[in-house]
Amino acid sequence: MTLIPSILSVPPSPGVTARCAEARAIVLSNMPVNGEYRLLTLDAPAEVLDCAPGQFFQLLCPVPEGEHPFLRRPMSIYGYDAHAEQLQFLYKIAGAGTRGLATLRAGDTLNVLGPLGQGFTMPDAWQNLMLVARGVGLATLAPLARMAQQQGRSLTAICSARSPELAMSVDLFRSYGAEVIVVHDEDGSSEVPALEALIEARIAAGSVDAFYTCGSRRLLTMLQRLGQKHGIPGEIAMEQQMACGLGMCQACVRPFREGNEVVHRRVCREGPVFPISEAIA
Amino acid sequence: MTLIPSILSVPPSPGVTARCAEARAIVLSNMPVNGEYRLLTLDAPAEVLDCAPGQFFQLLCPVPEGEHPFLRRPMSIYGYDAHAEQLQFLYKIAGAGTRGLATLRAGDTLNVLGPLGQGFTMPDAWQNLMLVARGVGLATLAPLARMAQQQGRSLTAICSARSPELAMSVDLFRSYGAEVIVVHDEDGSSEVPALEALIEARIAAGSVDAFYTCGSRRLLTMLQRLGQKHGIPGEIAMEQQMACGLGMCQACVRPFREGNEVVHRRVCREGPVFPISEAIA
Amino acid sequence: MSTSDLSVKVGELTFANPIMPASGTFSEDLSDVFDLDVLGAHVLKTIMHGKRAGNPTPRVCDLQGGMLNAIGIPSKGIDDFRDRMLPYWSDYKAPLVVSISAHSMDEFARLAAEVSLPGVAAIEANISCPNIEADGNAFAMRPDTTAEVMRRLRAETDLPLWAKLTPNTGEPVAVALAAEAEGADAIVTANTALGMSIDVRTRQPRLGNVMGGMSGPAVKPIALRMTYQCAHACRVPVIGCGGIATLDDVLEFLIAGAAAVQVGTATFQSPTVMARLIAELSDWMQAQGVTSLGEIIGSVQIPGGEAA
Amino acid sequence: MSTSDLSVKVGELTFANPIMPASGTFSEDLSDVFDLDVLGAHVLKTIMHGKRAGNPTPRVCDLQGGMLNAIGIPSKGIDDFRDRMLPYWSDYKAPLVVSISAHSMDEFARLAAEVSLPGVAAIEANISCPNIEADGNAFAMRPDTTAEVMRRLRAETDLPLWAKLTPNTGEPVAVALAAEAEGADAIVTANTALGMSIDVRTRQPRLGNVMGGMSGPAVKPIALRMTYQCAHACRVPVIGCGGIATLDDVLEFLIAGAAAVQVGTATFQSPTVMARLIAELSDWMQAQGVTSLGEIIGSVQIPGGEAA
Ligand SMILES: Cc1cc2nc3c(=O)[nH]c(=O)nc-3n(C[C@H](O)[C@H](O)[C@H](O)COP(=O)(O)OP(=O)(O)OC[C@H]3O[C@@H](n4cnc5c(N)ncnc54)[C@H](O)[C@@H]3O)c2cc1C
Ligand SMILES: Cc1cc2nc3c(=O)[nH]c(=O)nc-3n(C[C@H](O)[C@H](O)[C@H](O)COP(=O)(O)OP(=O)(O)OC[C@H]3O[C@@H](n4cnc5c(N)ncnc54)[C@H](O)[C@@H]3O)c2cc1C
Ligand SMILES: Cc1cc2nc3c(=O)[nH]c(=O)nc-3n(C[C@H](O)[C@H](O)[C@H](O)COP(=O)(O)O)c2cc1C
Ligand SMILES: Cc1cc2nc3c(=O)[nH]c(=O)nc-3n(C[C@H](O)[C@H](O)[C@H](O)COP(=O)(O)O)c2cc1C
Ligand code: FES
Ligand code: FES
Repeated sequence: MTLIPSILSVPPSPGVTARCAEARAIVLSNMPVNGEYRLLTLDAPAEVLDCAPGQFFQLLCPVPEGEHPFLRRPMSIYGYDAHAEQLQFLYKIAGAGTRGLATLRAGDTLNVLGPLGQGFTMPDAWQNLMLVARGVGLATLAPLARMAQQQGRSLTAICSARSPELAMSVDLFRSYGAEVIVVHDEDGSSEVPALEALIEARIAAGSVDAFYTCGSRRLLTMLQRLGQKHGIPGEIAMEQQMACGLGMCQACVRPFREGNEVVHRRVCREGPVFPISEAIA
Repeated sequence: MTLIPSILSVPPSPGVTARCAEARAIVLSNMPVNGEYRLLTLDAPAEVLDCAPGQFFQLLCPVPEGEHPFLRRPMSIYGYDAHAEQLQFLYKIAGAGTRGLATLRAGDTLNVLGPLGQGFTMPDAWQNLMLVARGVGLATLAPLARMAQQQGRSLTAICSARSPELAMSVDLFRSYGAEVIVVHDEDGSSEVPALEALIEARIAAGSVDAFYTCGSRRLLTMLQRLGQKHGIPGEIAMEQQMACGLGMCQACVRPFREGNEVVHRRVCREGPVFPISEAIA
Repeated sequence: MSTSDLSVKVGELTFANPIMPASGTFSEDLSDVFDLDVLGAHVLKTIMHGKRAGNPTPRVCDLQGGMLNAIGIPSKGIDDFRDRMLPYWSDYKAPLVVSISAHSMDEFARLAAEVSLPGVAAIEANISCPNIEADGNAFAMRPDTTAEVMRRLRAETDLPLWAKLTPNTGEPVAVALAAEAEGADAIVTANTALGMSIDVRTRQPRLGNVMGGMSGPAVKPIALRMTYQCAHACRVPVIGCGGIATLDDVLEFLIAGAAAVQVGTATFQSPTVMARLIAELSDWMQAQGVTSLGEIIGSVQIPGGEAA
Repeated sequence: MSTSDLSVKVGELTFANPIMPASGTFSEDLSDVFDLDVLGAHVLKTIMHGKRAGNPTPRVCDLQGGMLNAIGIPSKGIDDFRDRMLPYWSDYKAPLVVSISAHSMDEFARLAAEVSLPGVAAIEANISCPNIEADGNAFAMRPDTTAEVMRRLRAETDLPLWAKLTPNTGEPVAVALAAEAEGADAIVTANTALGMSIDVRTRQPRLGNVMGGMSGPAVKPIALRMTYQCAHACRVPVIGCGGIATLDDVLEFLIAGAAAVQVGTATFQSPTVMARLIAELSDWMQAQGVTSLGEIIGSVQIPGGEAA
């Protein structure tokens, strides 16, 4: 990071409540979870807390010693609470930016930009929801569990991980009333054939109206196959390298199927959540 | 600063004790002195503490928020104690680098390079010394007072300042047995005519064998005039923009009189201390 | 309390203040963050005549003090511009600058005619995009191709016509003079510098397009040098662009001779930066007692007169 | 424990490791800090035939991620080189590379002959210094002047002859090919990029010479791009230079195709950096099981084969 702006109040667009804002948040805690992940809890102003599950923020990461993250880093909203003015991110240390995030201590400030993008939808027809994800993807899907509970839907969360202990957000999902199934690499239950059989059984039992997933190509291809076969719709949160996060720069495009055409859509603006049927793995 | 190197031990030149080294020092304290200045006290390894008064270090300043000092900043040695493994700098906040220095807190590390350059000399013929300086220049001359005491010389320190309270290092000079005369702008005693008359009177009293000074053009011109008139030699510590501080880049040259010629000398290598008679104001 | 006059003239156009976005780093989406009418002008992403997909991803990567991009010019074409974008931007008071580009002189000229519509205040000719042709080739690499393309554009439009230069040329002043001679009303210095970055773990270039354009604070000294060179060589105004992120950066370009400035990459770090710069510039003028930016523009003090 | 083989070949010369200093950022003074014989080679500050003072001060200023310099070429002339410097450097095992420059082709050719002495391993022709001629002009700005000067130099010396390129040209590949065609044994990419910086408080340029050469991490993507372009176009080896400060930087240039690298500005931030890079490279090779740098050099993976 090379410019740490001091945020002055800037004029909002006339007659429009700003959809997102650049704000200074205060770190409440930043703790390791599960060895590989960290949970960052921020005290954030109300103006950035009108969030929807599946939306994300662009974080201006602190500069770790000897490294120079320059662009902001996109992070899904893991938790938000407008009342308590709290905002949470669950992240995995990957490179310079996330190493910078890991240096944050309680009391530090962090410049955040958000909420950004289009979150998950939950049409009335989708009463029985199935969520399938792995790794950090489970962070992105976490707020969906609360949304499902609030809207009175039934949710099954299939959490995939290398080993049972590394499965993320299991307790969180349960606390929102979801049924949790952990699959993992050690017993092979996370492999596509096993997983597909598991889901087929659920579908046969008549309990899946829609899928939610995230990131992984393997899972996407499988869910597209199942979705097409059984006419089950669903949504996926996707990732792409970003610069602006707002829709201005066209950095973050991915190809999507639109009828017979392939079109580019911006992950930051039209996404990060897209219909599973239109995504291209 | 963009690269904070982790200093590995590197091979010394064969048969040579390194004249200077890049080392990691630990901040013991960093305190305001006198409103305008700050005193930085470091715990430094012995390898960088074989210093002489007038030598300097190149400090890799921390990055203050929103600024980007890149090159090291030269700072005269204010105090050094090989036994106690301590090193001190007295600095004035001028820009990005010194603002970075001001952020240092006890326990922080600071990458220092030194000692650099040629310090003051004190030939036997120079028994009665007169030091004339102003502002941060007095920091550069401070270690000279101890050297004078150790070598049994008599020292008169004329400390010039905007107002009497802002005169630097007065107590330090006194503690090393110097006679201190404070001149200042408020009563006009720091102006050249008044100062020159003061020094002329001392010369007339027979008590000046050599001058030491620092930086200021005005003082240099005056001391050159007095020196030439009365045959009094002396030394001046000079400043110039630097890059390497070691003599490699030729950034820091200044013109000097050498007989009838004007030659360029490197402030970092041949200096920062030069004969007053050869300096060009 | 009297507020300072931040207005600047760029040729025949007057802007309420000298801060405008750089092409490709701005869109209507920024209105989510602040009122875009505070800006001196609106400069749109370069459009090309037809529909284009742009370059493969990854299209951006970050650097020490900047970034690389190889977006290419994904374009929805002239129809989308006329039918959707122009009406949208016409609702704003800030003048609209439309950036255009093309592979061939013919197509470029045709596009200039097509975008010369009511509601368009000026055309910025992007003759400098390093991401369209291989190895960063562009019309603005050479004075002769610059002259030819500007002559063709000039013949097709009566709107103020700006020529956007590239730092990748070895002869920026000759290119600027060629553009001026063929009727450019302003020179924009500059587009991105051709660069590359490799991920040492995968050994792959960090951009899908292998090379890309460098922007951000790292290129500022190069863009400032070009701004100074062109402002001293040309009679038409020069608009500074490259690495501007702070009030000091804005002042540095104005002092070097820029009549206005464009802010690009800084908006990615801080989407509110342009609004903030306008407020800071106003405060600074008031604090310094500067009543008009004419006192600042081109006020660089060269020791011993002109530079060698 | 077997140590890795860090040696590299640059034309006929073999260096114990690929790390050498960049001209102008190195001198005997660095022996105060570490044993200079650990270096792959010694590259001296450019010398010119006669005595020269260099440019007015301030000669350097710092930037975000780099610095500007307008040192010029203060030179003690050829006699000082022969009588004082050459004997000093002859005591080291590391091969000596002598950088030379001149205003005219004649003077350049004469100097090449004069420095072709026992103890000199190679001549680096600095045909790219932006600080000698006004506005950064230099022979390496154009293929034709490059060809002519290299032909003249080639005629005067049998020593390996390196051509140091400039990032300020719009046609680096054509310049590299011109140098190669006229007998250059290696290409060095690159010298500094012409830049400028203004102190907004005094409104004066921050360099006495107004403009100067930019170096340091900020220019790395440009130098890396040139290294890649030249390594792919030329048969002779390319030596990377520009912003190298870390082990990853060294690897990035080697992967792009550099046979060796030069480290300049980083030495100002950390005078021990070259010794450290050698140690780190050796450790890295061992950890990765890389036995020879031939496995790394030019190993960049271009998606879908060659770049456009
Ligand atoms: C919409 C969205 C939501 C995300 N949510 C989360 C989350 O909740 N938790 C989490 O741990 N990670 C999440 N990611 C991935 C996260 O953005 C990257 O891990 C992070 O940017 C890596 O930065 P770095 O500097 O640590 O790593 P580096 O690898 O050094 O990053 C280099 C560059 O690549 C980009 N980059 C690296 N990985 C990705 C990626 N997977 N997607 C997009 N850009 C990437 C970085 O932003 C940076 O610009 C999300 C990504 C997107 C696009
Ligand atoms: C040999 C020597 C000894 C010094 N000793 C002291 C000391 O003991 N205490 C003290 O407060 N100051 C001292 N100075 C001056 C000190 O180096 C500068 O004040 C400091 O570098 C300013 O850096 P900055 O980033 O805060 O200011 P900026 O003005 O932002 O610096 C910009 C650039 O100019 C250079 N610069 C600025 N002022 C000077 C100067 N006077 N001399 C040389 N370069 C300068 C900086 O190093 C930097 O590269 C000394 C200078 C030299 C050459
Ligand atoms: C992501 C991105 C896209 C860009 N697209 C365009 C473009 O379409 N047309 C153009 O003329 N310049 C384009 N540019 C260049 C900018 O307008 C500007 O000239 C350059 O980035 C330097 O300014 P900066 O450092 O403030 O970003 C683009 C720059 C970036 C970073
Ligand atoms: C202070 C300074 C002086 C330089 N002098 C020379 C020189 O005399 N001859 C030359 O060919 N290059 C000279 N250079 C350029 C460097 O050799 C190198 O090409 C450039 O700085 C880029 O590398 P870096 O980023 O590692 O410094 C100089 C660079 C600096 C910073
Ligand atoms: S990141 Fe800029 S458009 Fe999506
Ligand atoms: S600062 Fe490099 S020679 Fe003095």
